Amino acid sequence: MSTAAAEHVDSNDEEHEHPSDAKYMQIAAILAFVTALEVGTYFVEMPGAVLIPLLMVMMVYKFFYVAAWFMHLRFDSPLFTKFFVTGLVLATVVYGILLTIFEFWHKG
Amino acid sequence: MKRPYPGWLAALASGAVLTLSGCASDAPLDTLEPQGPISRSIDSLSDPIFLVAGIVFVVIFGATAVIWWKFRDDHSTDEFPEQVHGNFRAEVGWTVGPAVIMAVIAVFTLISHFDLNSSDRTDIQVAVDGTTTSWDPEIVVVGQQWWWEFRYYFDGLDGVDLSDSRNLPPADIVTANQMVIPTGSEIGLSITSRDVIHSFWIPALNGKRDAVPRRVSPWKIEADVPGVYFGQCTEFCGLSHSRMRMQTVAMEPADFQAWVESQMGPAVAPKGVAAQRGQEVFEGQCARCHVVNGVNDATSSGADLVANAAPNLTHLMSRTTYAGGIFNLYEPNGTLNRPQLEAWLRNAPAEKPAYAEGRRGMPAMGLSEGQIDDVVAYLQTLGEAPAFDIIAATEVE
Amino acid sequence: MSDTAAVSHGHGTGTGLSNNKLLMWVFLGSECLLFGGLISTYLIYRGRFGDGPAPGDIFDIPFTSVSSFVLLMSSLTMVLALAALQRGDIRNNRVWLLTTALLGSLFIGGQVYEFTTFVREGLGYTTSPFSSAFFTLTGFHGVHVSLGIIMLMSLLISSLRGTLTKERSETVEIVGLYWHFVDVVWIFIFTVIYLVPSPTS
Amino acid sequence: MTDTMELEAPARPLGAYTRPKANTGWRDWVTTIDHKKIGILYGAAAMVFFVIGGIEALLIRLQLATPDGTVLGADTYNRVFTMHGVTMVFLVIMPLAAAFANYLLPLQVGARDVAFPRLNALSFWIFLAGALFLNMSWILGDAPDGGWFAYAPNTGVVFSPGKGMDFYAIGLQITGIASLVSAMNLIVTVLNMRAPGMTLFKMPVFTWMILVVQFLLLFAIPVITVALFLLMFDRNFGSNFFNPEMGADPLLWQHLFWIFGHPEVYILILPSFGIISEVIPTFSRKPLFGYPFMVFSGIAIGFMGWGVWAHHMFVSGIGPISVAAFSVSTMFIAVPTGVKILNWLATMWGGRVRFNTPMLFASGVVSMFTIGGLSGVTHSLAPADTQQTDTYYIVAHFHYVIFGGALLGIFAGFYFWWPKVFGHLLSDKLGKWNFWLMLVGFNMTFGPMHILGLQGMSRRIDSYSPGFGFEFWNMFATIGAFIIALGVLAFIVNVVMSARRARHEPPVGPDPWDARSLEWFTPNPTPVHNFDDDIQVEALDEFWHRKYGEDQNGQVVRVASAEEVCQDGSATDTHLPSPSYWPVVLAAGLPFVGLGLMYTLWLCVPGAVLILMAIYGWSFEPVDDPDGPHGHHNDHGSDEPADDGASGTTPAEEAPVV
Ligand code: HEA
Ligand code: HEA
Ligand code: HEC
Ligand code: CUA
Ligand SMILES: [Cu+2]
Repeated sequence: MSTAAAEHVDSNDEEHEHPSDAKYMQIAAILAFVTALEVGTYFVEMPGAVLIPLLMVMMVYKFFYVAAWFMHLRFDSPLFTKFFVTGLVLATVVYGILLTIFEFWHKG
Repeated sequence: MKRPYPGWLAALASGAVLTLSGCASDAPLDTLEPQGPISRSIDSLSDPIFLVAGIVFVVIFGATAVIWWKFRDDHSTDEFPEQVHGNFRAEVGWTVGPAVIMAVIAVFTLISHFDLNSSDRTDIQVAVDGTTTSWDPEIVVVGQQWWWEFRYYFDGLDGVDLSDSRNLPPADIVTANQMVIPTGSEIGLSITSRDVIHSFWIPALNGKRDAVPRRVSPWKIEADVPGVYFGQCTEFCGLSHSRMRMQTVAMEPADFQAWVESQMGPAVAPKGVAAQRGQEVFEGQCARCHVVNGVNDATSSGADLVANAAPNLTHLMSRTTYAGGIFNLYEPNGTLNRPQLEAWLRNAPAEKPAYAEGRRGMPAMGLSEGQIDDVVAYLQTLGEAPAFDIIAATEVE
Repeated sequence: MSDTAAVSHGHGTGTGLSNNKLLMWVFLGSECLLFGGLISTYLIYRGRFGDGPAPGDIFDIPFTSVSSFVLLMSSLTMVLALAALQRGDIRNNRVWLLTTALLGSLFIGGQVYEFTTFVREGLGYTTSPFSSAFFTLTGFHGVHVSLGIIMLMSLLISSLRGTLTKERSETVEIVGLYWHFVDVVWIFIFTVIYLVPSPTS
Repeated sequence: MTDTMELEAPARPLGAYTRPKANTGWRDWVTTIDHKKIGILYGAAAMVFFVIGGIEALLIRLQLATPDGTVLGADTYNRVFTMHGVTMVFLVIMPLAAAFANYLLPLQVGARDVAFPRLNALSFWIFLAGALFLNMSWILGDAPDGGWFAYAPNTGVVFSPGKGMDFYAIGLQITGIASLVSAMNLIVTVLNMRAPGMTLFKMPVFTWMILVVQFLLLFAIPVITVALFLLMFDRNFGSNFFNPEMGADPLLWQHLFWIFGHPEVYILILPSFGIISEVIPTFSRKPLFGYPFMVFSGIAIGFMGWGVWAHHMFVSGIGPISVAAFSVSTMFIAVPTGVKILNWLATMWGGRVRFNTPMLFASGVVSMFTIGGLSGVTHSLAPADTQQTDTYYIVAHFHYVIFGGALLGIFAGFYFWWPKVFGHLLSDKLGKWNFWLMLVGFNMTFGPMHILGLQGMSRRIDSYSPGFGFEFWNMFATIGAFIIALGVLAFIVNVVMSARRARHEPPVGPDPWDARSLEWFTPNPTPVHNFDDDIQVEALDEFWHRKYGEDQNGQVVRVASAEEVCQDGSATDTHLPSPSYWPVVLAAGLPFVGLGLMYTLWLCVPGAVLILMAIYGWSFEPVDDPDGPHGHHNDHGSDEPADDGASGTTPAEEAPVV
């Protein structure tokens, strides 16, 4: 699959710079803040066309923050990212098509 | 091993596929003998693709034959063949080549596909209750284990709620296993199911469309000339899937008119004593599942069957086959095929596998021989026999 | 563990990555398809509640927000546990492992409470396609969290027995990956299932 | 799987958990964690199921030989064809591919073993547990009866009230775990355990195809797992996923099944493509034509396989737009597959082709698969498929691709690697009988099904009436099926006779076919420890390149004999992982849990006890047995298995996670 990553052995010079605890706390604070925003939308009237994209953006933002920092994808081998992203993208595309079929296309 | 590769054998076989299946006139389900414009348009898409496949086949088998013939190691030399590692241009060529071929095929496919899924029906004049109305010809097809029901609504389907297939609104005509249509008109179908998934298929008139519970799928058929066109349920639907067949009877429009008229009437009260006794038995034992218009119109209780319905018998005698189109109701000479009908009434599951105890299929009714005679007499009063040529056409054997 | 060893051995091949960590990531890639299937099923059925309660009627957003927050914060404590061990700080490692497990249990407790409330309000497992899909999806997630808690407790026991040392921090990292993944799935579920307005009856 | 994950490892071996030592006899086979033995186990088990599935096929053919057949009743017939499909797909072709993958993959990448040998054993035993569980349904009188794709709602409790579909749902979940675990294991193996110098683009095509297949499994198995879970919940706990009465949509099952199902068919075929990509160059005495194209087309097939699933649903009523999209996407699958076919032909073209048995089978694949592929293309035209679907024309298609593609390829592999595995050749003479009987029988059986299908014969019918024109070709096909059986019999005879003969004959020597890839560096049969030394890989087909060079005219000349190049298998200092009891114990627990879900939850108790005991035992198993056959640790770097508990670079007290 991901040739480039597999060939790539050099960048492995021992212990990557791991972030400090303070950095983690900072990330968590950001995540908490975004979560608060998300929940906030529940109390505000908004048309779906605005609300749903907004929620999606925040969700993806949180998602990538956790993956990048807590799961160390930022620092770790890109190969890991590739596996995960392959699964993620495949799932999104395939199930996206599935949902589209059910939502829009299945009527004659 | 000095033997040419038997590519010729397979080539022969594939040739045989096309010829033999094309001219099998005694194969009433043949997919390559279209009898209407819709199936003909499918056929005219299929035939060229068989040809393309045939050409690719010949190329590949030809190459294989050459390899067997020419590049076989005959021990004449010890030298290594030239070590070719590939040829970029050739490979790009046989990547792009097939892609282009497929792209061309795709265009024709899409045209044919959207054509197949569009409808251009025109209204048909039918006489309902003495007045002629114009009918947008669309028939409701309902599958259930293991027979088909066809419902005709002459006011059109616009106001008809088909979403609950186990409680369909009353129709003008309800018949089973034999659908009657006029020739020369495109007939729309609304296909659904009362239990599991079935598939409606009259190969001579069109391809298949599944009958899915809680869904109504549009489809269409059209026949050029009068005749009986055979069909088979093609989605595996349990025990008697193989015995779930159907026929479409195409009639000249005038004959179709007459058929509609005869079907609209309710059953007439039977005359003979035996038949009257038979009716009593029927009302006591059969009416809990079967409807006979004018006798128990809306009182059949579906609780006895999972599908909530058994064939409507009002005009039973106007059909030529029954029980999923697997038994002939008439002898080739036009008289009643009495032994088979009696056997059916005696012990239906022995004639056609069913899970009667699971409320699917007709149970053994435990009638006495006398009762059977009476019921047969009664059934014979239900509707009039169809034209002789139709009887003759349904005889498969 | 052995990841850098390969390189130092001069083997110019392999990815130079730990087998175990690779295994976990491969597994998580696979899990995407599992949860994707369950989430899709839910989305297809969320409007099919028949005569039973509709999702829009029954969800308690403030409550779920709190438990989602709890799970999110458990990701922080998880990563702190790992960081502690990587520094060789056994004591803090234990503290954070325990906190993570507790936060996870709190989340599960919240889920149990939510389920019982729903059942009391007439939304049983068999009520409608919506209810089946909802309980199955969140239940699957709950089982994943519970497995995670068991793993965390095992780590803790191992630590108390003195075998969870700095050298074995990769084990904690791997369990952490799993834990964060389960959290990330909930981020998804929380938004798509709870916050995106649901049909009401 | 995470739940089997070991979270900790003891600092010292606990006395109660010493590891088994048996090196011989049945104990060895049950506790082995050697990838080669596991490969053999997979192969042997799958061949047993092949005979079972084949006997089911013969019953089908007997029933259909004449109109209104009475050999089997309708009910039995439905169970037989369901189990035939399930058995052949999940218990024959998939495990046969796993057999080759297990045996050869570590050898082809020059590794000591797979990355996780104990997990590898676990995969096999779970597969066997699932397979036996499925077939137990025959004994308990309730084999599945819903067809191999089990369309809802026909498989719900209302329409299939027996236990049959529970066996299906649970049994396939069990075998699914096996596939998933083994997929993860092999992916890590290929990525992490390659010999020095072996970059991804120096890997043999077989290894490549297996790698692609493992990714397909990795992502497809969870999808069917979801479907099967939902089915199980519907049947056992009253949920409403596929119950239209409660407003569910039965097409959801079809989508989930085929999202798995279509990648699955490439899971079935790609290993065979890999096998013949090894066989054809060897016997043509030429390198594989267009190696990069072969690799990329394999990857492309893997990717495209995810975007075509609804071609199994052209008539389900998914709407014209969806049908159009899937029809077109399906057509283009012909492109990468065509590249493969043509590249194989180009490999043979201009070669000096020896038609020994492996090559006969490989050449059979190229031509027979093409027939099946071409009928596949005719299905991909949605309007045409409305006439073809669910007829014998489809049955013809998939037997041509599966039997003519996957199975013939596997037989090519048998003949090719038999000496590698057992140290002696299979008889070429009987092999040719085997091949020709199978080829002729196969074409007689499935060729006429094209005709039958176009004549309108539906599939899955237990009988047909006379008068539809089906009589002749059905009888013909039945005769063909028995000729296939003779072919299979010839294979079995060959196996037995060749083993007997080999006892009196000198060993086969290191390189019977003048082969090309790494596995042939080891002597035949492969010694337990595989390679004596790491192999420094410089080129694709490293083995061949060590034997041959070029003279100044560019002519190929031999530079070394096979004996010189091969290792002699004499190394004694390789550390070998000790066997383990726990994989088989863990696997044995699963069928109990399954039966418990179906009959009475009490049966789950012994299952759970076995599983927990195994997880505990697994975790606390001493990392190495001091009395084991080889006490010596040598440093093998990353190509040392990680979960044998004693890999070289893993200090004992730093036991791995899994
Ligand atoms: C090994 C398994 C395998 C493989 C490899 C394939 C390969 C293909 N299959 Fe098949 N298929 C099955 C196993 C497989 N199939 C099974 C088991 C079913 C039935 C399931 C069930 O219902 O029970 C099925 C059913 C099936 C259907 C559904 C039919 C129906 O039920 O209505 C369709 C429809 O499009 C289809 C299409 C294809 C196509 C386009 C390919 C392509 O990949 C083929 C590509 C190959 C070639 C085309 C030949 C070589 C190419 C060239 C030489 C290049 C030049 C060619 C051209 C320009 C045309 N298959
Ligand atoms: C995956 C691989 C695979 C393989 C290898 C086969 C192999 C065979 N299949 Fe296959 N078949 C399927 C997969 C496969 N099938 C699937 C998925 C279905 C669809 C199921 C469904 O609809 O749900 C199907 C359906 C199917 C049908 C259609 C049933 C129906 O729709 O009603 C038929 C009919 O002829 C058939 C026949 C055969 C035959 C004759 C063989 C032969 O090639 C078998 C050859 C093997 C042998 C003959 C065994 C040899 C045994 C011995 C040597 C021992 C001898 C001992 C005694 C005789 C006692 N199969
Ligand atoms: C429990 C329900 C039930 C009862 C009671 C029952 N039937 Fe039926 N009957 C069925 C079903 C279901 C079918 C369709 C069977 C099939 O085709 O597989 C059927 C089919 C038939 C047919 C063939 C109709 C056709 O067009 O295919 C006849 C005739 C018939 N029944 C007559 C009778 C008579 C007469 C009785 C009473 C003596 C009777 N049935 C009682 C359920 C019932
Ligand atoms: Cu109805 Cu098959
Ligand atoms: Cu497919």
